[in-house]
Amino acid sequence: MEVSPGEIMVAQAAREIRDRERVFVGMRLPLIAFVVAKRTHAPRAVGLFELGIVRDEPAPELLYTMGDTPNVSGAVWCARTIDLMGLLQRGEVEAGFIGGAEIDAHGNLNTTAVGGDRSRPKVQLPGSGGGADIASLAQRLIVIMPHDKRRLRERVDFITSPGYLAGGDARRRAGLPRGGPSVLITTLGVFRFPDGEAVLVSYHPGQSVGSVRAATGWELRVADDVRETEPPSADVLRVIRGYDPEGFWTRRAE
Amino acid sequence: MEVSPGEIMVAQAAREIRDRERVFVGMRLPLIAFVVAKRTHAPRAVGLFELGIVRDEPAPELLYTMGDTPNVSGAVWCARTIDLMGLLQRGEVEAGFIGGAEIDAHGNLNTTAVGGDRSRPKVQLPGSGGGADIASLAQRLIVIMPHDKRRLRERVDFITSPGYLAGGDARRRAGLPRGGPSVLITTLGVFRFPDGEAVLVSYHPGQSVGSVRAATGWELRVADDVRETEPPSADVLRVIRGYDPEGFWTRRAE
Amino acid sequence: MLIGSGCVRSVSAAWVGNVSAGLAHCYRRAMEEGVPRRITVRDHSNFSIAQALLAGAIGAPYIPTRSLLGSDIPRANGTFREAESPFDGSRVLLIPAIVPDVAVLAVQRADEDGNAHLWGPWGVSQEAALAAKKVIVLADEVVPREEITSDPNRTICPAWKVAAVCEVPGACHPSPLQGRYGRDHEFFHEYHRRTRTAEGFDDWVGEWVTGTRDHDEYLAKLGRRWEELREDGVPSVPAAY
Amino acid sequence: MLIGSGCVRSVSAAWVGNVSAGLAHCYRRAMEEGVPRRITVRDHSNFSIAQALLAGAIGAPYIPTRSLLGSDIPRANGTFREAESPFDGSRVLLIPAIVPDVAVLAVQRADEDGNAHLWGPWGVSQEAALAAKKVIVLADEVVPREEITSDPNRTICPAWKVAAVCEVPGACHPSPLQGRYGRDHEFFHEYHRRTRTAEGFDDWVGEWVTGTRDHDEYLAKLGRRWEELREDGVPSVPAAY
Repeated sequence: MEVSPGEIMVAQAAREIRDRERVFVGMRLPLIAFVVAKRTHAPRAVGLFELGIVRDEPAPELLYTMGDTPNVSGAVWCARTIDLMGLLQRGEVEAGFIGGAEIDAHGNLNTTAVGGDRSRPKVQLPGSGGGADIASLAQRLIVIMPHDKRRLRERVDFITSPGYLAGGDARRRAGLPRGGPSVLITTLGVFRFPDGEAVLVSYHPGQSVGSVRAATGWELRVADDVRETEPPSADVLRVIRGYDPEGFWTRRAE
Repeated sequence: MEVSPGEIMVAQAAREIRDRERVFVGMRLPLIAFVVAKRTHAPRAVGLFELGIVRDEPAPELLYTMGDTPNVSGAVWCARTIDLMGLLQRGEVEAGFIGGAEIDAHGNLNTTAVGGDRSRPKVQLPGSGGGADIASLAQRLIVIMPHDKRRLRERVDFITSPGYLAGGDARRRAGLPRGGPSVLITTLGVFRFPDGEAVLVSYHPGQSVGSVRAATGWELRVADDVRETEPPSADVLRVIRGYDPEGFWTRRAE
Repeated sequence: MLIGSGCVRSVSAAWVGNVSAGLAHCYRRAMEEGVPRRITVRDHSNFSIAQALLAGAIGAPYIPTRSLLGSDIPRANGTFREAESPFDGSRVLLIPAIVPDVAVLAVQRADEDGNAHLWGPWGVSQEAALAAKKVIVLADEVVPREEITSDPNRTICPAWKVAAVCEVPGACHPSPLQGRYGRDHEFFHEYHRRTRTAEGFDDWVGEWVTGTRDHDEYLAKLGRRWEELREDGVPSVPAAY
Repeated sequence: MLIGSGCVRSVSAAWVGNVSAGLAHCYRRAMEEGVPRRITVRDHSNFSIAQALLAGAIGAPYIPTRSLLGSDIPRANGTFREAESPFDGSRVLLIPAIVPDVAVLAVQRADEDGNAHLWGPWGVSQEAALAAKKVIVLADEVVPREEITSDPNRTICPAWKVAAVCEVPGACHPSPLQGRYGRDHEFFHEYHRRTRTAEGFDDWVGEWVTGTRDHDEYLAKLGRRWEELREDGVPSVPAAY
């Protein structure tokens, strides 16, 4: 079976989690990345779910939502949202995952609305959820999203989740205590934010700098040592496919 | 057995609780007053204990502290202090009991320190506990304390629990949202605060306006219809003596 | 569904969507086209709404936070204020209290007085209940008082706030209730497919809401599907009081 | 006892005393006479200390309250600020966060990782644990992980904050621990009588603190009195997860 973009993204996302870290885990790919990390290099990582669940072992079966009953069984703590968001605000959460409909080169994300004005948008999106809080307060933000020109934009229509804002020290000046995107993982490649602006550090197998540039809405910056994204190892693929055997999240058409 | 001042105070305090009210209950005499009220005219009153206990039935046995295990058994809610104080701040608690070492004619109470300055007092008292919060935020405050000239003073050394402050609309001007003492029950008599200042409305059996005046540190105001405090009924005495059979709280020398 | 039926004028929320399925069609139609009616929205994040309810629950006028500084949410929400902390001059965002008229809580068990036990993730349930002027409890099971008082730490709010206790088994369907029943993923997906158009939504409501007399009939209509969702759960190790 | 032994420089508290017995003699001596050393005190109320710890727990710089306006506590405390609510101009008192270096929690049961279950009134235990930089758990019983995960709603704070789990049966004596042992009222009264003088306090410490090798010896010294305090408790009706 060929490796899917979803699987490459999950493998890369898993690499971003370090052992013993506390991680705000989202659903879909981030959850699977957390499972991969736990079962490979980060066995003592701890997962936080914003509705109030803390787990040091991932749920044994695939979840559709974080409130699914298997995600509660075996949890070490069932808390309130405010408890976990409070620990996040205290700086006790090293990493958080979020996705978005749109992102700009400074890592600002929009999950609120596209086009029109806020009271009458062209496309109404679901909103922040915990995304804006994780983006504001986690020590490190890991962003995962599908890659196309309408999503990686020069300017997003609405900053739901603050990245580096206008760049430079704008994030600090706005009053945010820490954090900002450390990586953007898309269906085509991987970006880092060395000075608060996205730089392509790798393109996935089958892609190139050119194909990434063609699908990116801002003027692409490319790292000197850009290279192909490391594909998932056989071990990692086994974990991914064991957890999501039907490819509901990792092999779906985005 | 003669009726003790403690028993008269408890009976009067019980009369201050109305049916279905939420009442912040202290230990000692207020607890027994709550028991009496529940078993006589206020069967649906609810008791709140500041360490985080809500009961709609009093504990079946005498308590020494509100954390005693029998006060938890049978509780309807074991909460956190902040939950109950929060409901108090919202205005959901009709009445609260407190005592104090000193009180002035405007119902301001001192339970912090007497004499000297705050950093080196003559007598260091235990402090507010929840008293200052109950005094600040309950709809109605019921004060119970021993009566003597050193306790009912022209001016208290430290306002721990705000009463009507300097009188008039001072309480409202300070920013307190409601409340203030509605009654002061002492070992000698009962005061009300018709215009934010204590007025003697009754003296206990065996006392007189003169004996109360002699033991009061401020210039006594007396109600036109001052009379003898209604003694506890036989029913009420039975409840008191059934709950505190050895008179640990109701017959101790103060 | 309330939005799709035209029962909503204004929404204060961190997230509105069909988890696991996609965007919420009724919400989109209302916001994008004013169908069936225009609604206004006050954007929140999970933390800001939790803080607004916490402030409401403890009677605080507002709670200061560092979250959302630099986000467009504060501007879109319109009720927050930026300020400087008087302690150190740092920038804070003040989230004003929300005091709902009613909070609706679905719980595993409650007694007749409204003392309710909820387990599983509490989310913002407790803050919402404490902040609200009154609470409606949907209990999967109404139990004797002694079952509640056997474990008072599990009580979620005081009974005096509870205006009604309704025994409604399966009240959360298609969402789950821990230890009682799992999530009906396919029901969410089917709802998503069928409500793409306003006509489809009306059709769906006609079948599942107005087309069933009460919740019993709704569950009977689910039939075996409902039976298959039921879970027995694993009993907790008791705490001795 | 810490004050009487000269181990305390400063106290932030709402109440210091010997509940049911009377004033705290060591505290009085320290404040009134500087014996064995002078201490400073930051006065609080139960609500203000709960709010300070809640602010610490959620990482808020402060929480505004209406309590204590007009009281002398704010002046004596020295860390609060009066301010106007920017929403309606009303007066509020801002209580700054407290972030303790360590919180010590006594609980009924914990696993080896520090996941701790506490039941009975929580007081400010949870806020203190979440606000603190680290937590020391005194567990009446160390239990297998499965006992904790069987009931995750009872967990009081995340294990990553717990620096040490100590299995110390009877850790709360003479205070009670719900479902395990009752309160030793007479022990409090005896302590009160014997610590009226500094010499009496030293004598008491020599007998009960430095005079016992460890907590086992302390309990053995209590002997039958300890046995008589033990309670079995009534098991809660389980919650199925």
